[in-house]
Amino acid sequence: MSDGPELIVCRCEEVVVREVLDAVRAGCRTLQEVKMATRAGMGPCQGRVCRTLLERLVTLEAAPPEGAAGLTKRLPVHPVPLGQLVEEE
Amino acid sequence: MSEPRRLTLLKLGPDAGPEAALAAAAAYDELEAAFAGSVRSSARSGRGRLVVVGGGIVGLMSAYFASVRGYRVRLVERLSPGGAASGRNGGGVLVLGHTLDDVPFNRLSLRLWAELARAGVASELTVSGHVMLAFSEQEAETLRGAGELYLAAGLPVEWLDSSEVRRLLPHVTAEQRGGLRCPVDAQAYPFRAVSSLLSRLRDGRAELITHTRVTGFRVEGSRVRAVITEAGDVEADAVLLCAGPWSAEVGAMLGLPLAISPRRSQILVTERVATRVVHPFVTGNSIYLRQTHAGNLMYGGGGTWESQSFDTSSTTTAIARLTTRFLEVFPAFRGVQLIRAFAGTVDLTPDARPLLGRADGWENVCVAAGFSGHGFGWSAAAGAIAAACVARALGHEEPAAGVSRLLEPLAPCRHAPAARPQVRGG
Amino acid sequence: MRVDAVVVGGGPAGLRAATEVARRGGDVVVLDENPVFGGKLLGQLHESHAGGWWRGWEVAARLEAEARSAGAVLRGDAGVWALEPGWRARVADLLNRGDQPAAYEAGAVVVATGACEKPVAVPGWTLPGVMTVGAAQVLTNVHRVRPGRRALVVGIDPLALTVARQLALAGVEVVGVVLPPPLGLNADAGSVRATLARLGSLASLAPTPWLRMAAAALESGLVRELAARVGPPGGVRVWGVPVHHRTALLEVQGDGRVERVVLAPVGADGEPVTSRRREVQVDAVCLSGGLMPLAELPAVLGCGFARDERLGGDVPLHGPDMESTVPGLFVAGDVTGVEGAEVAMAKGRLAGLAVCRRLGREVRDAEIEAARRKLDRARQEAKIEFYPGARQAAGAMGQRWREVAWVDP
Amino acid sequence: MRITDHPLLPALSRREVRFSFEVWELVALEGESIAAALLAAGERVLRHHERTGAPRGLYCGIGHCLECRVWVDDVGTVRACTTRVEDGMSVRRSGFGGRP
Repeated sequence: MSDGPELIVCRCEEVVVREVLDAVRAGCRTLQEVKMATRAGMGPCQGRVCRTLLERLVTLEAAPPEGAAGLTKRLPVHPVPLGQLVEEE
Repeated sequence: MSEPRRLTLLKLGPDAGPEAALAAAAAYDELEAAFAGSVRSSARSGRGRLVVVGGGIVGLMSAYFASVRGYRVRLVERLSPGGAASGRNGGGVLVLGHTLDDVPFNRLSLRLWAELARAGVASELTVSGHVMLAFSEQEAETLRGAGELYLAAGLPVEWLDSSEVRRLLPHVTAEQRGGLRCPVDAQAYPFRAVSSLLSRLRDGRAELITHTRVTGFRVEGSRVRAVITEAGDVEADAVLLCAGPWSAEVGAMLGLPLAISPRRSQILVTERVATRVVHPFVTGNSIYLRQTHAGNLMYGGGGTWESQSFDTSSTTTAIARLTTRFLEVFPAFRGVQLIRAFAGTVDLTPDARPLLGRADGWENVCVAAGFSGHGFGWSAAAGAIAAACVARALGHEEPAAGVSRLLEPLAPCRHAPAARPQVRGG
Repeated sequence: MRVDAVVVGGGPAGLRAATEVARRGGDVVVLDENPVFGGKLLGQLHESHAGGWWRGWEVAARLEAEARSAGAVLRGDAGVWALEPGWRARVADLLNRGDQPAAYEAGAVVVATGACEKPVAVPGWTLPGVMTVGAAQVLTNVHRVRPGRRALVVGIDPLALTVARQLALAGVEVVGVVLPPPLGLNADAGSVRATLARLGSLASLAPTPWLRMAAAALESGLVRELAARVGPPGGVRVWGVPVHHRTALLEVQGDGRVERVVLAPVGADGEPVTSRRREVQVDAVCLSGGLMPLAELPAVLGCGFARDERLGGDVPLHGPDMESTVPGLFVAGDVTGVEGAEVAMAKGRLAGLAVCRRLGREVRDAEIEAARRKLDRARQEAKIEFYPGARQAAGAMGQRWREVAWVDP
Repeated sequence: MRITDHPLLPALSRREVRFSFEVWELVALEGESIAAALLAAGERVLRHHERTGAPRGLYCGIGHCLECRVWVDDVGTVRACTTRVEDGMSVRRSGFGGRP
């Protein structure tokens, strides 16, 4: 059984297996490049759910270049209401 | 503490006057005559091998326009194409706010972005307009004055009073004192623009050598013969340096004194909200902001926290400061969630104008860098002009005298005396 | 606000660490995203190694009471969105109110953020009614709401079986526990052989001869191969729940919500026999892909990490006193390897003592030694190993710490 | 969907609280999450995907995946799985003009 092409990998942005594989076949070699091409990992969870799936999917298809980082983890580590971020007096 | 300068993008100096504005209008006519329609492929081909160093948006655009002009293009990128500030920026394709010297170039860029979109380069380009908001009577006065000059420079602008601004931006604060609107300014989605250019280039227009570092140049007299990379030598009839903030480092390999310094620029992005709650690009209160086609709100801007380095971490100070300013403009969004902070490195020059043209001392080396935080918007014009500079350097085309005159102030080595041609690593 | 120590995460490790600090006179605040404290303990219900039932919420209540009476401040609905070395914890009130400090300055930080579930991608997994086993556990045991009337559990591992049993106890009709779709991107969660390996660790808890046989099969690759092929074709019952270790879920279907699942037997080659697919009516599907450490704060800080699948994935590299590679940043609980609540408590206690020492309070070597021994003992006594070999992996951390086996966070 | 008789879980006595979801007035039990209260009322669809409109519900249950985010008036976006329902709370599937 193949990895169903229409299977959703990134739930937040509804990115499916086919879109990720197309991106890899078109030349994307890192998760960052796949993200740029497909929006996978750009939703509110910022890849917290799909990161491991994307890593597997991309490495099944192509070897990433040496030393390539996966999806970066950045601030804020989880979503925060803007009202909680205002400068203190 | 002194009041920060809050008219985020307004770069008109005190000496900007009607004459300069009229000159800007005339300059645009020259550029338009020379470059309008240049996204379309000419019949020429086999003009020679161009190696573009740097796969940011300017490098990609340059590769695109050079391939259209008939050059065989190879592009060398150290990491991922568009992976630095080219993919992490506000997406503005703006004219309003620029200096009168730059206005003609930015108008050209706006036009070429639209031509690219029609030619199939997908970028989510939206002619959404751009509003510069005033938060004091003094700022309103400054903007109204600027509006007169921009009109004279050929840019359509109109003044909106506070209630008109609220009709345009339903969630904006009542505290604003009106705004200057330019209806033709546009915005695009950097990820899509980069991805689309990449697929167009890979589609037979250019060879992309990514995740590969340039280590030096092989030269012969005053010509570069090959770009030396980790993956071997890439033979070149001409070389174009488009390495953004890394251009100084690459230029140094050829003894070029490119006066570029890196500076961090931070951006924040929220969860998606209903699309078009903010339609135009908005600047003011020391920030810029826009809503993407997907519905995310993004905001960023300058500030005192910026570092003179390649550090692209996000800082809590910037997150707090930018968010405070954002909520001052749009208090209604205080319950919306921030989902990500990111940062890119912009390539500052001493006069905040790009280094664009042939490099002193080298017959076949051109530079397109130093866009000082506006590289994304500039990139279409930069690519078209850089390709023309290459054609001129190789003796294939002679540009109109008017265009040459406009490019003189952008000479890449203008900020420092050109060293004797020398080479490192070759 | 200035405190001596900030603890991020109010589960067993965080509460235990805070209690140690507070008992020695330290000002300590525990910050948790949830309004209630106890973390994963709150939903836990399984037989304990001491006999009888492990009622996690009772343990949580005791830990919370101990922390409070020692003087620790517990703040819920508090999302720590950034840590700055030195230290400062930036905190958001997730209910967007403005009556609490937005930052705490501290001399040390304990990150005890626990673990989260690995995803299992299944066609239809975004339909309402598809949830992780962890979500099902919280709904059932904390909120007392059934995730559905008829549920399928997907993924055969200790947590999945434990939750399946909890669902059955709560009156949910569990139609079965099956394998996830054998897709490449679900890695070995869908493989019969890897499933048997995982189940081995449960054999001592589950009164099922077949499971004990499977555990024995682990000793030999050949026997494991055989066991994968010859297991009871109709599946087995574990705690009364039907476990079909040779049946895979192919798809979840429904119009706007879960209505049915499509299942198929898995052949000897590991591929589903689609000609024998069948539909089963359910209104909930609970997915289990195993747990992984939730270590975003250490990652953003640039901590060293070590990857070890026996611990659930990437864990912050830490020394014998639970200090990470960033001085003053301590880690405790499942974030340092998925080993369960009792081990987490022991890690928390050790981290708490180490924090006190870092803060300049007197902690005798013997106390640290005792805490380390207690951690060793907790590991030996732990009845469930979430991943085979977790004990050895945790033991190997000391070696790694010395070698500094960095991987990019 | 509520569990009222369980062989091992102790009985709870919880006060009723009233809240609204979209246009419906609902009753919850104090201390339970918004997601649990809605599920007890038979509602699994917490929001619709912003682009495709596909219905979404509770997924991870621990505040990690953000699938269950809903809009609470005067508060903003919250996670229905970890946010306790409160008396008088007005919960909606999304803010700023509803589904885009």
